[in-house]
Parts: sequence; structure tokens; C-alpha cells
Amino acid sequence: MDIAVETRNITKRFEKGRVVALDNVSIYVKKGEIFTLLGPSGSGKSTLLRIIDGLEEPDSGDVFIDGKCVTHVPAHKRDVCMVFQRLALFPHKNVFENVAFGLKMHKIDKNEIKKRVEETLWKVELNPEIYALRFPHQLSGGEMQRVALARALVLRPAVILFDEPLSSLDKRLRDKMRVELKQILKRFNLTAIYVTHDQEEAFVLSDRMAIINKGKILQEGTPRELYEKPQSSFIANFLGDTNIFKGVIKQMKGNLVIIELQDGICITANYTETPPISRDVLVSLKAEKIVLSDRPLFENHLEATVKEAIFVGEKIIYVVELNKELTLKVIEKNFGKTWRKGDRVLVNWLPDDIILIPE
Amino acid sequence: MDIAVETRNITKRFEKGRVVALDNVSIYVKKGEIFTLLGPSGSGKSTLLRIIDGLEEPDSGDVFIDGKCVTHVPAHKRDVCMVFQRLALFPHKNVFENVAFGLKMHKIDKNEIKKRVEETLWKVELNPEIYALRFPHQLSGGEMQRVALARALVLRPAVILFDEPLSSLDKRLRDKMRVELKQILKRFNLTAIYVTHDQEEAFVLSDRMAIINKGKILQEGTPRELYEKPQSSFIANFLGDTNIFKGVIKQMKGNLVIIELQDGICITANYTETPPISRDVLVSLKAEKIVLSDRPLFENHLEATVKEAIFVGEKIIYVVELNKELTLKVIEKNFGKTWRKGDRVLVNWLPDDIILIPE
Amino acid sequence: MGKTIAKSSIFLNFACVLISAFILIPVVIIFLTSLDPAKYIRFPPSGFSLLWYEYFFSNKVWQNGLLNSVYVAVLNTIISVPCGILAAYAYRKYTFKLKNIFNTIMIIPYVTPSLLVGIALLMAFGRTILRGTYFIVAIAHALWSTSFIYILMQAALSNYDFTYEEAAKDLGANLFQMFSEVTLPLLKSAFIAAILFAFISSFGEVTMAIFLVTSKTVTLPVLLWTSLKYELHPVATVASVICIIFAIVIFMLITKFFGTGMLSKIGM
Amino acid sequence: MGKTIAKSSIFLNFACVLISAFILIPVVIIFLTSLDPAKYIRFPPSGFSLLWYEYFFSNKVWQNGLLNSVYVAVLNTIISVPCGILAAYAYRKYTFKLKNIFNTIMIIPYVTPSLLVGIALLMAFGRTILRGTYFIVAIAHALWSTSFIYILMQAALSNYDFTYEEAAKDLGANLFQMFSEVTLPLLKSAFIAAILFAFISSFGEVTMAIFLVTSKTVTLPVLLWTSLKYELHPVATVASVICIIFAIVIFMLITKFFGTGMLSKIGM
Repeated sequence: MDIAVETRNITKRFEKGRVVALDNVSIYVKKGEIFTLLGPSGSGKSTLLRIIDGLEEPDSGDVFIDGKCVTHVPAHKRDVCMVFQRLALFPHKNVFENVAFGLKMHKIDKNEIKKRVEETLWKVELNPEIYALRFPHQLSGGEMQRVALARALVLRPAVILFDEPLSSLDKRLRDKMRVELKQILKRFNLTAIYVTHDQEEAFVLSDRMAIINKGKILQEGTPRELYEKPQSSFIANFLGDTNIFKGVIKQMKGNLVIIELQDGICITANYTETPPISRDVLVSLKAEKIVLSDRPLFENHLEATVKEAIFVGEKIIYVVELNKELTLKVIEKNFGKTWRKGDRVLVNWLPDDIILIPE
Repeated sequence: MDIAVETRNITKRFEKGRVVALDNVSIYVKKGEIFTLLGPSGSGKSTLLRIIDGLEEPDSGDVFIDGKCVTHVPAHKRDVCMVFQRLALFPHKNVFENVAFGLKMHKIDKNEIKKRVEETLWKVELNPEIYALRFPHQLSGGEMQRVALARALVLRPAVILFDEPLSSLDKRLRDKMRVELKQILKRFNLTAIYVTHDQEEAFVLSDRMAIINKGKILQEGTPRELYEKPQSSFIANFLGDTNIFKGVIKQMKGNLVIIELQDGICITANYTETPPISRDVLVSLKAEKIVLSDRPLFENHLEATVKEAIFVGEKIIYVVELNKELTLKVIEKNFGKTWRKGDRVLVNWLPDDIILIPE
Repeated sequence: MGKTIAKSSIFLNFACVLISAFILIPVVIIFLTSLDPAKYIRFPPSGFSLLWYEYFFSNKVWQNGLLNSVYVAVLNTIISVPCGILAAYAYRKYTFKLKNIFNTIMIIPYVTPSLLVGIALLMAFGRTILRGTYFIVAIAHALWSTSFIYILMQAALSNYDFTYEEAAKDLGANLFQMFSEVTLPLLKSAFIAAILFAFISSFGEVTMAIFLVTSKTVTLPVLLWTSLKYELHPVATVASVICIIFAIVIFMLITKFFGTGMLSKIGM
Repeated sequence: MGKTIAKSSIFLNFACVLISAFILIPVVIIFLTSLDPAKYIRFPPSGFSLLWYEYFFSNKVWQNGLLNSVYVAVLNTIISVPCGILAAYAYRKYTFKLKNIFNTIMIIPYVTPSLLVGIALLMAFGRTILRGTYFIVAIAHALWSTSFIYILMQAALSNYDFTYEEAAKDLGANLFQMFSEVTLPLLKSAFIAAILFAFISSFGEVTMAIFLVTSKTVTLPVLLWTSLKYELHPVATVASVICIIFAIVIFMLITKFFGTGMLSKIGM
């Protein structure tokens, strides 16, 4: 396994040690991988990125790039490039000069610079003949994005770092750019670390991701692993739209567990790995894992009343009431039959979709 | 039908007439209704709101509030209140003083002010004992939102205007606040005009909405009407994730139309109202109206290959290829079987879900 | 930052001390000289005494000068602060035809050598009833001061959000209520800073005043000037120290009450 | 806005004309007087002639004064601009212990009456080899000027995004490359404005200069002063007009090349 970047036990404090930004953080990123750090604002994710880039030094711990320790190497001598949150395209330089900047700093031959800049502009789907002489303020949000990417790409760094570069775009363009970005990164087999607070972005982009909160890495894995197998209630809650209940284990037979939620409402779950160790558990069920119907679809089904039906275009969000104290959020795509407030329905789910989290 | 607000043929130009912000705009809002103006930035929606509030005067046209023409009545004498985009809570006044401001300006008795402010704070679910003395900078984004709402509510205006008040909140809080906002508006049967560029927001909040672009109202109706029955390709494209193709009508039998998209790929559609008048049509099919399966589900089904499967948490976006030139975007919720790149699948849809737009 | 800071911190602190020393030279020299009991001004001083301080506070002429300076400064403040503030406010809030020309004109007195302003006013009003009044001195100061306050307030207003005023109007406030409830409190610190600056700049001004005062209206800086230029009387150093202390106290007031954040807002 | 504008526009334009007139009084008076062929200064003028303009440009003393003023202004610019800019840059970019004290000290000369700075320097260097050199005058000006430029640059830097410098470093630029490729071009207009302001404020300064010049190094404003105070010689009005034209031209350069946007950025 070829490791492109590794941090070992990075700790960083701010404001004379009173604020811990990063607490003993160790991550690794494989060559050719897109690795995402997902966390709420203030979780320390950007600080970690800046430490890897060399813009800040850790209080303790080390950074390795391509196997070499670079903890005390200044930013301009590290083989990494960053795409900044507000892009930081030099406003007084045109597109060509912006992209050529890094090469010029490294004293590359002029003809070579021209060749590589044009090559890179093509890579990010900007025609150099059209765009080379434009200035940043003459570009649209998406074009600026691409120039910022090209400026980093052209140096062929070991790793490209992204500090929420899409957060200033509007939703439509952001959706488009993130798919494009992934295609470019994959086409040229680049290694990237991407920082974001937007889980959709993390899911779409990442090969592997880590969730960071209050300066600590909570869990890492593929997007699917994190989404479907959260190891803590924080993550279960943080990712997606989740119904979480307290429950007590009543019975276990084979791989099946029967859990009582309340007032005799029981549900069945599968566990595939280790069985739960305590009787009290948290039960997590994502809203889209529930199907509404008028006749039973699976073994697990309960009667409920629709309290709210919220039309959101491509999907409809239902709030259904099992009894006075137990309501569920359900997401259905906007297809076929839709339900109205007051309708009696059956809620169905698969035992595999119930996730048990130790309380 | 009780009309709360009406604008008649409002036209407004900026920069000495060179920029047309609003072009002959007429809308009406019924009492107790939440009416949304949805449009891209620069479409003129905020200008219309400011004209209704009295912060700007139209070049021509009239504004009616409760049946009275108020075109030349200054803002502070109109019975409307605005919740501003950046909220504009007075930073030097505490929550109580902010909410009491309007009443104080109207020289209401002090005891009455106290009573009404506290009542209103309860309405927006802020405990006056806890919040009354806090200053705006001591509040969270959601709390500031509620204070801004209370400040408008307390005056019991004929209409409350909202200028994208949720746009500065992060996604999670925004989702929560918009549901809460709707509940409050409905509970007290208030009339509201809401301006936004976020279609989800418009769908969730509106009783009725209008789409505005380049200073013109393009279509108005309930969220469902606009989403399911767009009258132009702009709206079909603007709302949701839409597959749009050019097609030629081959055959019509009863309510059914057979349309050839390309190379003999034919689809069947229903039309419920007037039949299409030209042979060339645009065919629109929302991504979530397509179901992937390995065996035929409905009459309309075609074979396809999965080119991309993008995991986005609660949903999965597929790009499937019918043939070299025809790809479809499909949204499935993250439930049950998922497909991988390269899988052969059947794409199924209901004839009702195909929308024909005259080209 | 981490280690980067630790290193640069030593260098920076050293550079700060050097620049500060350079800056503080005149203040320190004057202060030391004022404590010298000798009968003429010289440096370095030869002894230590409060002799000339006693002299200053028991001498009618100097006391009178101090009072006159205060009168002029107050008058200047009353004239220039409203003018400068209103001009800047109008410039930021409204669109009008002569806007750009207006902006240029407002800045002219600021770049015109103050000497010339004094002379021009002397020529214009020298033989009128205004001659030798506090008013004519204050007018001269106000020309410069209005321009300066206009510039300060432009900077302060560039961060001011007019939406607050719209919100007030929307909630039913008329023009007066809007001003007293929203504009005034929000711009309070900028307004106070403008007042203090107007006061202190007028209080220490000599170039214009020297042409316009009479022996009755002579201000402290003019006395100081005459004393230093022709007599080199040591009491002048005491007057200087008092002027500086006055200036520093007012400056401290500004920073203490409104923070350096406010100063950077108004371009300080 | 619409009709609101139309109404307030008339009032505003009227107010503008009034304030502008008030502001322009001294400039107009001086200009008219300079065209009067009479042998002594008086207002209103009695005729029209370019007599005193010819006199000014053929007189060695006045020419010499003009040159000396330019020397001093250039020297002051060379000293104060780098000091002021570096101090402001360091203040914004770095965290260091004495930061707040440093900020206060940097602003002191700006609030100290300039008269006192001149006197202090005279006392300190009056009997040293520096006496009567351009250098000592320039130092005095630089004390005030550094402080002023520090304040201007603080405002300019408050809108400056240090991320550009980080991006340059990230892309492989060393400290020198970063400065010449990014910092310098981005702050170019603020730098040029600082230079122009340093030059013009030194060029017209009289209060400090009058204590520090000799007959060899006498500057134009000092000549002007002497001439106005004791002779009331009409050539002084010509010198005044030249000073004002100088100031206005430089100010126009600032607004033309960098726009009023830039001026509002640096707190103008």
C-alpha cells in the first residue's frame, strides 16, 4: 500500500494553549485516493489541512509526504498544493499567469511553462485560446473554480489539498462541479485531501473519508461504511436523516434481535458482526429505509398515521405517528402513490437496515 | 376571495432606465396564504418585495394592500413588515427592545407593549424570561431568525414579507427552520410573501408560488402544479433534476402519444389536457420518476447500462445509457438493491410522468 | 504559526522598540526640559524642579491662552462636526448629480496648506466686524476640520449597514425616530471620535490661528509659538507638556471607550 | 427610490453647492488676489495682471525655496513611507507581545501638535552637525508622516486578504518572490497613495520647518510665511496658488489613477 500523506499524532493548540484545535490526529492517504475530512465548522479540519500544506506548524506530531518527514519544511518547499476556500486567484494576473505562477516560481523554462499551462487548462476543460488572457473578475464561479484547480494541478504535486473550494457556489453549480472535479481527479489518478462540512459533497467525492469533531477523528472508512455502519450516535445522527430511539433487547435468536421500543412496540433487527453487549441499545433507522404502503411488504411493518406530508420536489418527506410518543420521519421519492395528512399507512423496513448502537 | 396584497403592472428600471428590474408584474396574494416568489438571483424578486414594503417606488403600476392603493404611502405608514435577508436585528438593543421597537414607534402603552412582546416571543418559541435581555450577538442563528420573525409578528401586519431570511443558515438548521416557520405562519393564519432562490424552500413553504426570471412572472400555481406541469422548458429545467429530450410525435391513440426520441427509441406518454399541436415536442422526465429494475415493472421500459452510480447518502444518483447518444439521470432512494457501474438494467416509467412541452 | 511566531516575535518586538523610540524622541525631550529650573531652554537639562509649572499656573497670560484655546476648539467642534458628518452621510446614502465633484471639493481643504487658509480668511474678513473674534479663528479651523471629519466619517460609514434604517422605517419609525433610535446609537462611537478629533486638532492648531488672533483672543499654541520663537522662555516647555498630555488623554479616551477596533473602522 | 430621489436630489444638490462654496472661499480669495497688480495684498483686488507670477519665476530666493521644499519632501517620503508601511503591515500580519502599546505609540506623533515636534528636534539637534540640513527638517516631517501613513495603511490593509500571500507560498514562492509578485502589485495603489500623501504633506508644512531651516535650506512655505507675516508682499499669493495647484494636482492623480474606491479604502 503506497502512502502519499500521513500525519502522526498531530496536536495543535490556539490562543496560548487554551483552545485545542487538533488532538492527537493520525490519518493516512493512499496514492491516487480522494480522502475527505468531514466535520462541522470549528472541528479543526482546516487546521489539519494547513498543517499538511505547511502554512502552520503543529505543536507536536509529524507530517510525512511520500514517506519523508516534512514537519519543519516551509510551505514553499513542500510538494503539495492547496485550492483555497475563497480560491485566492491573484486578481492582478490573468488566467495564464495565475496557472503559470507556480512554475515561474520554480524557474521553469518559458516554453515549457507555456506548454504545461495550456495542457493543464485543457485538462480542466478551459480552452486556453479563449481563457488564457481573461482576468479572474471576468470569469464565472465555475470557471474560477477550474482555474484554481489548474493552478494546483500544473505543478503535479504529490497531493492536492482542497479547503471547501465549492462552498461559495450556488447549489446547482456545486452539484455539477463536484462531479466534474471527481472525474478530473480520477482521470489523472491524483491524490487529494478534501475538507468539507457538506456530507453530500463528501459522499460524492470520497474514496475514503474521516469524520472529525472537536479536533478528534471519530471514524473513518468508505462513505457507505460510515453511512450504513456508524459506530456512535453522533455519527448516526450527523449523517443523513435519522430516526433514533432508545430500546431494550427482549430476545435474541440466531442473528435476529427483538427490541422493545416502548409500550410493547417491538422491532426485529439483524446483527451481522458482534452481538450487542448491553440490554439497553440505541436503534437507528434512516428515514429513506422506511417504505410506506397500504398492504404489508415485509415482515417488519407497523401501523401508523400520516401527520405531515411535505412536498420537496424530487422527494416527499412524511412524518408518521406510531403512537402518541413515537413518530418516524420517512423519505419517499416523488413517484407513484403519495399520501396525505391523516391517511392510515403501514410502515415497512428490512431488519438489515436497523442499526444498533451501544448506548 | 379575500385579497391581502395585489400588485398591478409594476414596472421598475434601474441605472437611469437602462436595467429593467421588473417588467409589468401583476401578482395577488390571498388572505392567510403563503406566497413564494422563486427565481434566480437578479430576477427582480427582492425589488418587488421592497416595492410592496414601500422601501422603493415603482416607475409605473400600483400596489394594493387590503384593497387600498398604497403606491405612494411611505414604508413606515404601511401595514406590512419585512424580515430582512441579513435580519437587521438592531445590534444595540436586546431581544425585548428589538421586538418592542415597532410598538414603541406606534406609541403603544408600555404595559401593553410588555404583554404583546412576551406573547409574541412565546409564539416563536422563545422563553421571554431567558431571552428578553439577551443581545443579538449572544444568539444562535436560529434564535436570531425567530427574533426577527417576532419583531414583524408583534405588529400584526396585514402581510409579512420575507427576503430569503434563511439563506445565511447552514443546511441542517435551514431545513428545520423552514418547517418551523411554516407551522407558525399557519397556526396564526398569517399572510406572507416569501422570496427565495432555493426551490426546496419554496416547495416546503408555499401554498402558492410564482416563478420569476428577468423581471417577468413566468408561471404561477401550487408547488405541485409547477413541478408536475411546467409550461415552458425553462421551468421544466429549473425545477428538480430533469431529463429533457427532443422528440417527434409518431402516433396518437386516445390519450396516448407515441414519441420517437432517436434511432427508433420510442416512448409512450399520456396527455390529459389539450393534445400537442406540433409534431416536434420537448419531452421532460424528472429523474425520480424513473425506476431501475431487472425485470419489467411497467409497460414503458427500456434496456440500459449503468454508467455511473453516485452514492449521496439518502439517495443514489445513476447515470444510465440507453445508447451512445441517449443517457438518462435516475434518482433512487438508498433502499434495497443498488446497482453498480456496468450493470445492465431496465429503466421503467409511467406514461403519466412524461411531460410534453411545445418546442 | 507555532514556532514561526516565537522566532519572529523577538525580531518584531525589537523593531517595535526601535521605531517607538524614534517616535517618542520629541515627547521625551520636551518633558525633560520642562523640569529644568534654568532660566533659558537648553538640552540636555541641568537639574530637576517644578518651578516653571508653578509659573505657568500663576500667570494670567498663559491661563488666558489656555481658555481661549478651549473656546476656539469648542466653537470649531460645533461647526465642523455636524457639517462633516452630514456631508459624509449624504454622500454614502443618496445618489445625486454633483456627487463626484462634491467629493473632490470636500477634500480640497484637507490638502491645502493650512497657512493659506489662515491668510485667505485674514484677507477676506480682516477689515470686517469679525476681525479678532473667536469666531473667525474657529471658521478657519472648521474649514480644515470639516474636510477631515468628512474623510473619517466616510470610512466609518463604509462599514455601516443602511438596512438597519430600512428596518426601522419598515417597523413604523419616522425620520426623527429612525435617527434617534437607530442611526445615532449605531454610529455613536464614530460621532464621539469625530468630536474628539475636531476638538484636539483645533486646540493645538497654530498656523491659521497666528494670522487671525488678537492679543485678547490669543490661543495657547500661538503663545507657545511666540514664546519659543522670540524669547525661548522655559515656561513654553511646560505649555508643550500640557498640550501633549491633553492630546494623549483625549486619544486614550478614544481608544479606551471605543476600542482600537473603532479606530481602525474610522481609518485610524 | 424613484420619486424619492428626484425630490431629495434638488435639496441635496443645493446643500452641496452651499457647503462647496464655504469650502472653496479661501482658495478663490487667494487666486483672485494673486492676479491683482497692486504692490500690497488687499481684498477685493483692484485689477488683473500676471505681474507677480513673472516676479515669482524670475526671483532666485523663491525658486530656491521651491527647490528646497522639493528636496525635503522627497527625503521625507524616502524615510516615512517604508517605516509607516512596514509598521502597519507587521501590525496586521503578526501577533506579538507589545502589539497594543506599539499601536498607541505609532499614533502619538499624529496627535502631538506639530509645533512641539519642531521645537523638540531643534533642542535635540540644534547644536549638532545636523543643524540646518535638509535632513533634520525631513526627520521632523517624517515623525508626523510615518504616523499618518501608518494610519492610512492600517485602513488599506484591513481589506487586504493575506490568503493571496499564503497561496503564493503554497505555490512555491519564497519571501522575496511573494512580495514582488503578490504583495506589491496588490497594494500598489495604496503604496502610491502613501507616497503622494507623504510628499504633499511635507511640501506644504511650515510649523516644524520654521524652527529647523536656515537661510540656505529655507522652504517655500517658510518663505511664504515670512513674507505674509512681515511684508505682506503680493508674490506670496502667487506662491500660495502654486502650492494649492500642486496639492490639487497630486490629489487628482490619486483619484484619477486609483479611483475614489481606493480613497475610501485608505480611509479617504
